[in-house]
Amino acid sequence: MIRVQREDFDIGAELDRLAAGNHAIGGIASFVGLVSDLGGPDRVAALSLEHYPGMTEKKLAEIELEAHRRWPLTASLIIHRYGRLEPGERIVLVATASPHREAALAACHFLIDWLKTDAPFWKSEQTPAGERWVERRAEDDAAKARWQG
Amino acid sequence: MIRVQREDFDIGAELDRLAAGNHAIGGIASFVGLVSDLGGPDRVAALSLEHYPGMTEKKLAEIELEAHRRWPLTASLIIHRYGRLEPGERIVLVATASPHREAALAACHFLIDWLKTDAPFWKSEQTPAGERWVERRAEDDAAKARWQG
Amino acid sequence: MKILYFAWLRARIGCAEEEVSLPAGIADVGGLLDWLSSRGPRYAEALRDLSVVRVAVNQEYVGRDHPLADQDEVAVFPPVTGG
Amino acid sequence: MKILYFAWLRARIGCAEEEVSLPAGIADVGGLLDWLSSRGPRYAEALRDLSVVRVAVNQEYVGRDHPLADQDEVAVFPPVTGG
Repeated sequence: MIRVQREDFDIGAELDRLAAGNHAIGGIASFVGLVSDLGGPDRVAALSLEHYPGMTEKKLAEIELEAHRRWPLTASLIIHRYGRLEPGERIVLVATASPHREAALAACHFLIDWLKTDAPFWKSEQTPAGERWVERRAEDDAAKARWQG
Repeated sequence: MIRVQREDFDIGAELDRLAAGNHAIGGIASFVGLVSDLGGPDRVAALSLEHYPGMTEKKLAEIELEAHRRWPLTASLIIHRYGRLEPGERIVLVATASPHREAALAACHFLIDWLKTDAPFWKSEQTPAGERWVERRAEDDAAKARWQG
Repeated sequence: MKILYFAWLRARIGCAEEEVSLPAGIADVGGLLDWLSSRGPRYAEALRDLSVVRVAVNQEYVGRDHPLADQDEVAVFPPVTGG
Repeated sequence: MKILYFAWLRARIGCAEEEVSLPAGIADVGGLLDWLSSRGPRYAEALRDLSVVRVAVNQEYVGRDHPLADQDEVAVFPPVTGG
């Protein structure tokens, strides 16, 4: 399931819902991305998340479908927020449920790696020096490449 | 942090506590193991989890320490339950928080893989044919071996 | 043709969305980007380094040689940074 | 010496914990397992296949050649299946 929203989410409730009533599930893997502020001259007062409505949902659905094609998943969930977020706030939740631990863990890792390179979201940071657009990190492309070929 | 307990736990509250007040955290990875029942002739009515008090806590602390030695983790948590558990109930929670997504994901995967082979817990299943001790799976040893040498 | 701009491309061009008629002779994405650059200093500046410009047509990532039609929805943006 | 049994080893032997005096001549874990097997049919049956028997001494996994002292806490159990 895909959700793109301004509002926060409740991880415990989301994971409970993912497994509810399905006793074939042996494990749930999840990843939550948070707004971080490392302090110092790069202090981040807030993050602003912009996205491309329509294409975002389409890409997230494709990524989720690909995960289900690769691993035996019972259920999966991607929630991604947009708008203004402060340090410590949740940005994204990716969760996967499977009868098998390995499948849940690998698929969760895959989902967040692909989301980072394929979902049309952009972050700008509010810093003491003004607004700063976050740049794409080469590690993110490398992380995705690991799942290819 | 390590907890070995009979009681259930609240995933959302545990993850919130893990990150509370630390704005250097960029991501939290977690894995929850559930009692599964695949139905059919192997129907599992309940699971009974036995452990070796003292050695359990010692081994879990060693595993946690090893994860912190390998990855830059801000915080980590292992909760493992014992006693009688029914299908759908939570058995174990492993969670890792780090400034870096990759570190959190890899360390979480590592912790559950090592816990499976090193922590002195034993499961027996209550089935229509009586009590059945769960056998060690070769995949679990293979999963651990991946993190070695 | 609808053209959408996101992130710092939107900020530098000073426009989130515009309707343009595809000029005669512009057949693909590469041609469109060249034409956009010629529309004024803000466009020229925003599109100066095309190595950091991505394009989606009808919500699919495409390369510079992707053909264009007048009904297309074209989005121009920097590499994504979500997650 | 305190000996603890877990899981199906505990169930088959019918004992969770016992105090024994290490007999003269038993110097390591392998020797202790052989001696335990000789203590009666339940022990012999439980310890028949030693490939599925693990041993911890003072809460550390050890091999069959690990030396034993009379103050040791020895635990005998099948491969672990938690998580």
